[in-house]
Amino acid sequence: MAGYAWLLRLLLLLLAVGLGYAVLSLPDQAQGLQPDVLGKMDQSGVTHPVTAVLLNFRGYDTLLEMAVLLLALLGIWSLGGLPEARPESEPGPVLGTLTQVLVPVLIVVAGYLLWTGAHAPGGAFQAGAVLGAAGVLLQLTGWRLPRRAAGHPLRITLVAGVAVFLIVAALPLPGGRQLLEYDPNYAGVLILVVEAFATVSIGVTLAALFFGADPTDKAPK
Amino acid sequence: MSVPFLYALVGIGLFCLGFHGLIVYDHLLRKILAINIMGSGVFLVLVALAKRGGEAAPDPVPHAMVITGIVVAVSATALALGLMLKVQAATGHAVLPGKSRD
Amino acid sequence: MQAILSELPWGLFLILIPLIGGIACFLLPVVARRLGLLTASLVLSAAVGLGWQLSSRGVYHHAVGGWGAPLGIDLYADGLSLLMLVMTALVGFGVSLYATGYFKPGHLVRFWPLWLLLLGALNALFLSADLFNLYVTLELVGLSAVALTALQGGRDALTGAMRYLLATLLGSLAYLLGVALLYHGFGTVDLVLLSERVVPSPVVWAALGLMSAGLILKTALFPLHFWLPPAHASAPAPVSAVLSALVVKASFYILLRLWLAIFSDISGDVAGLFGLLGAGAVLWGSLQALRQTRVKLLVAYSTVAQIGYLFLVYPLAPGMGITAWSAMAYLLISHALAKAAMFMAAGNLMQFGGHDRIADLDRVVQRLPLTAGAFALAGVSIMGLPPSGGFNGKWLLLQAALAQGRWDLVGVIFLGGVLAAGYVFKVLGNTFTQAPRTHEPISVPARMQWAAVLLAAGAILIGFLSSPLMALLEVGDPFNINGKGP
Amino acid sequence: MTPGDYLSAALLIMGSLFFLAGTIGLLRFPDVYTRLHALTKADNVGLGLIVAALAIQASSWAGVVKLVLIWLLVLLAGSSVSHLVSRSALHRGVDVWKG
Amino acid sequence: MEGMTWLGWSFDAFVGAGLLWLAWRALASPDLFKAVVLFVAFGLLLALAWVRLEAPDVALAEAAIGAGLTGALLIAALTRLGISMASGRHRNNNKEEL
Amino acid sequence: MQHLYLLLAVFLLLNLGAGMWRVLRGPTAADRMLAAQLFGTTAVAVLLLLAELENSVALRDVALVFALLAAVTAIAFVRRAWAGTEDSNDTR
Amino acid sequence: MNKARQEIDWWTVLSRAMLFSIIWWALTDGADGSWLIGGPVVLCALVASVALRPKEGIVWRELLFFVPFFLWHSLIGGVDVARRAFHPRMPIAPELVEYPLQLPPGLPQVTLVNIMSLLPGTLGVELEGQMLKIHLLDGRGDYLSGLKRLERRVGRIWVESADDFSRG
Repeated sequence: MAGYAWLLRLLLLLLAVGLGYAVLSLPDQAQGLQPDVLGKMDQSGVTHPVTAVLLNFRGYDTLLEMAVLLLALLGIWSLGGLPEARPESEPGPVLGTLTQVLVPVLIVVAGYLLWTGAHAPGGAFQAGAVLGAAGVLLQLTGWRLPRRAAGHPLRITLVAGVAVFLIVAALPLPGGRQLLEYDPNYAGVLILVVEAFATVSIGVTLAALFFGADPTDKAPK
Repeated sequence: MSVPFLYALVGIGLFCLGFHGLIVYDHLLRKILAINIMGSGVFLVLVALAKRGGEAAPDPVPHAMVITGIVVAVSATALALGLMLKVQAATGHAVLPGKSRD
Repeated sequence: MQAILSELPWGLFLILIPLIGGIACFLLPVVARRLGLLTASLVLSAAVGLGWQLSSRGVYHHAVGGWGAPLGIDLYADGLSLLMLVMTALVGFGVSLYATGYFKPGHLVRFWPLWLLLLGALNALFLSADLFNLYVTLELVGLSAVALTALQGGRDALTGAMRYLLATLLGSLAYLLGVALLYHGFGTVDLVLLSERVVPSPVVWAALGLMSAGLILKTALFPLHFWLPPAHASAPAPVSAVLSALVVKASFYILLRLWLAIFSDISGDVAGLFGLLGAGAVLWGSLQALRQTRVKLLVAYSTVAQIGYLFLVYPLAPGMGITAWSAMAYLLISHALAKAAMFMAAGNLMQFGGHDRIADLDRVVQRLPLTAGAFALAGVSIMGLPPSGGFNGKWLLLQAALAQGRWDLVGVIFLGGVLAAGYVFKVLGNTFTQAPRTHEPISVPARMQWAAVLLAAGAILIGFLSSPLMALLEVGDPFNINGKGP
Repeated sequence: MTPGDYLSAALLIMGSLFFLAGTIGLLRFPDVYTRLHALTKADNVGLGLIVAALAIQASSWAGVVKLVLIWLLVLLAGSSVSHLVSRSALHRGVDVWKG
Repeated sequence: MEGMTWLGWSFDAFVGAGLLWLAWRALASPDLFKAVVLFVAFGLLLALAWVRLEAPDVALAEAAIGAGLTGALLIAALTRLGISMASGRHRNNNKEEL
Repeated sequence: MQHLYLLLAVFLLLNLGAGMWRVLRGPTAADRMLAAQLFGTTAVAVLLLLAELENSVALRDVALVFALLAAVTAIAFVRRAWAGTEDSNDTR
Repeated sequence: MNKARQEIDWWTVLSRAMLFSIIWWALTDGADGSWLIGGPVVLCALVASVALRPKEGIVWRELLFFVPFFLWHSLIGGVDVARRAFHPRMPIAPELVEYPLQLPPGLPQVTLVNIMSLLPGTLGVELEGQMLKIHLLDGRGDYLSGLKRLERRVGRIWVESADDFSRG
């Protein structure tokens, strides 16, 4: 067994050396798409390059990526309930207060990241992650989604991001234009709408991933 | 060698370390960590090499790709953790059955 | 009317319809069944529409966002993509039909969104010409396939799904690292542009190794097939059908595209390696299939073997061009249809008898004739007997091998056929006899039987359609027959 | 360097020393409770001094408020977490180290 | 400027070495909880690496995911596995079972 | 001033490295968690220094997100992993 | 039934709206046009905040007085713990003591516990009813008078306890 481990390590070392050599053989100057991106920035509707790539130039990737996130949730829900953690004790007043203070601030910061994404680092995913953390915090404090919100309202919120993105993406099609081809005059607004819905959906999805099971599941095994 | 290449090499190192961990360790949680570390390595290569060439602002395309990749990684991790719990519930162990590679 | 129809972006419909259908099924579980079947039929018609468009107007090209290749993402469909898309739509329709009978309502509700997203992801994958976009679709395919595998729970399915998940993630990461290296080496992830820019260099070598290894792992080529039998054999039957028929083909397709666009000029030696592994897969998979005592495991190992044939094409292609590639096309589509039919038949047997032990198949021929017939028809194609798509594929492959004097490969193809006959008859033989342990049959819905029969019949029918199939395959010249040449 | 810069520099160095103190305490102190003392107090003062130093350099009032907000959030998180951790340590029967 | 380059280099070297070390320890340490904590630390250090590589977007994403979600997700999963997080002296409790 | 920012960032980074010793040693899970907490606070400080160095608003935002979420992992630990009293083995 | 609605205290709402607006302003550096998004965001935060805690009363003047007190003592706290950490013989004598609280439950007590953890030598460990368990870094000194003074100052900040702890 020891010989086998030794061999494996040797092979991986060789792999590392080979890959390292390949990386070092690259020229010192980057040959990326930066000039193309900067050249088209004025038509993108935003002024921050990464956001322009994520939601305009390569928006199709982002659309599919949101489908991946939704899919992970569907996958976990289809597992039919995870083993419950041990019953939770009282959160105590200190944690309760911490949550009461942090959650609103998290919401404001998520909104800020969404807003700033148009011209500076930030954007829907970062904002959604912050929002998701608020959801996790609430769950850790013992809060649960009310029953009347756990069915359709939750499901609609979960898919809203993908659905709105799909609608916005398909809008140019009847006019004979391409998928996701925004009119440069409205690109900024459309991107903001897509991002706003995406933020909420991503946040709720991440929080639901943490929760684990479909809250409408009657009897988790 | 410049700073971007340093980080790119670290990325390669992480990729190989994670690969090693994925093969060698049996516990599923460790395998999931290993996959995540491998992923971080790949992301590091993508982002680091975008900064080649010194002073100019780096290429934004790999940054966007990595953000997409991080979302995919989180989704996969969450699904894997859920599946791991179900495996443990079904078999009593959070390891894959069969020929154990020690 | 005709003008409008040929203007429609059928390729986009293939992606958008299942995505929308999946979301709708998630929101409206009450009507999910109807929505699901509707979506599957719409996808089938869109695939037909795209085929028609391709045959009349040549390759399909759609620059998403209107940006065009290096900056934006291009969708692209030629004859090869069309082949995969039609195959997906056909199997997808059969599986949708089958699933309505197979799953209990509780599972069916969860099945639809996952399955339709998988269908959309497969279509998106076959339409993409962008390496990073292919990564995203690959993950979408992988995660939904894993979730579907674990859908019904149970010890074997869960551990199989877990192993599958780890393997598929590992494969994707290796692929992504290759994409990273290619991007930084040549400044684009567009397949067409890359094929123009790539020059032999250490970066290309590393990318070739990483991407090939990752995709081979995902395609379950011997000896990296370890995850396939447990996952495919323990998944619900319609899911097994999709996994074997379509999902492993997705990563194979990417590998093929990469090969055709970039790597074939870079290295011919790797083709020999692929051929060697393919031969190993044919022999090893067939032998393992023969040894199995359960129908689904047998069928799963048969997949390992049949994947091997696809890789035998690589070493033959440089000399033989279109003959070898046509063989691959036939093998791809006929295996998809036949294997889906086989898994469906196995699912019927399991539902009928409550088990899938080969030795205890109890007079199934008399009691479940349609299912036994479907298995037999599918078996004909898998064995490569005439007249069937499988026969055409293996015949062309044999011609290519003979013409180049590759007697080793000729032997492998023959031996593989004989072994396949062995494992197919192992199952069929037991369907005639009375088992020592008889059992009370549980009724199997007619549509589950008919779905299997339809797909199996399709695998046979492909054998008669050689000239239209060939004509479609040559749209856009995916194999560079007229272009760069061998 | 302006007088403000000198003040900033002094504050920064002091702040970093508090971070060092926190780490030393974390390493040297004998049990969870005492380590919590070291970590929360020293690091929060350290961060406070660094924030103060940077606030001197800040170009706008909004920037100052943002820095203070960051500090307050860390304070809140640090003190709440130290309470929660020590509380659950007590519940789990972790004894208090005595001399 | 010479000093700046040198300092920047050492910062990057520490971050790189730290990443490799944390990854190694996270995978190799026998205690699963320790592995998770090291992995969380790995995520935080990675955020610093993104900052140094002038990728603040990625750093933001990593900070939000790494600090907020992954840690919580891993710890919750660890608890649901039923692994007791006892003291280091009771190694048998928290070693992975086989 | 620029030198000082970077110098102190390196110093804090080394400080972190020393703190990792506590993660390795434990002995209780809470001790390991504390070190993660230290990581959070120190990273905020390092990010603020780097933000000043590069005069970048974005890095301050990263620090802000760190500060906001520093508690989440620790709370998950307290509420999930270390809740309850059933295990009284850990005396230190 | 309408309990939550009845309890909404408009002063609380207004002061929190102000607070969140200030945070938004600080984050965006007062950029033009940011309020188009800032408005709805602040509103969302306000709704969440009121839903989580409908009301509290702060005596702002006392809070203002409290700030320098807190800053000074937390600095002392840092210096104290740093001194003990660096000291070769590490002069600590930890002790767990119980302290009967005068403060009413809720925010006043929580504030006390939180602030105590940042001040010299004390760490609030457990809050049960009117009894607070405190961990002392050094039980040899006079911690009681300091605690009492802190409790008084915290009490004055909150409306519900302000009268009991007023100056004099």
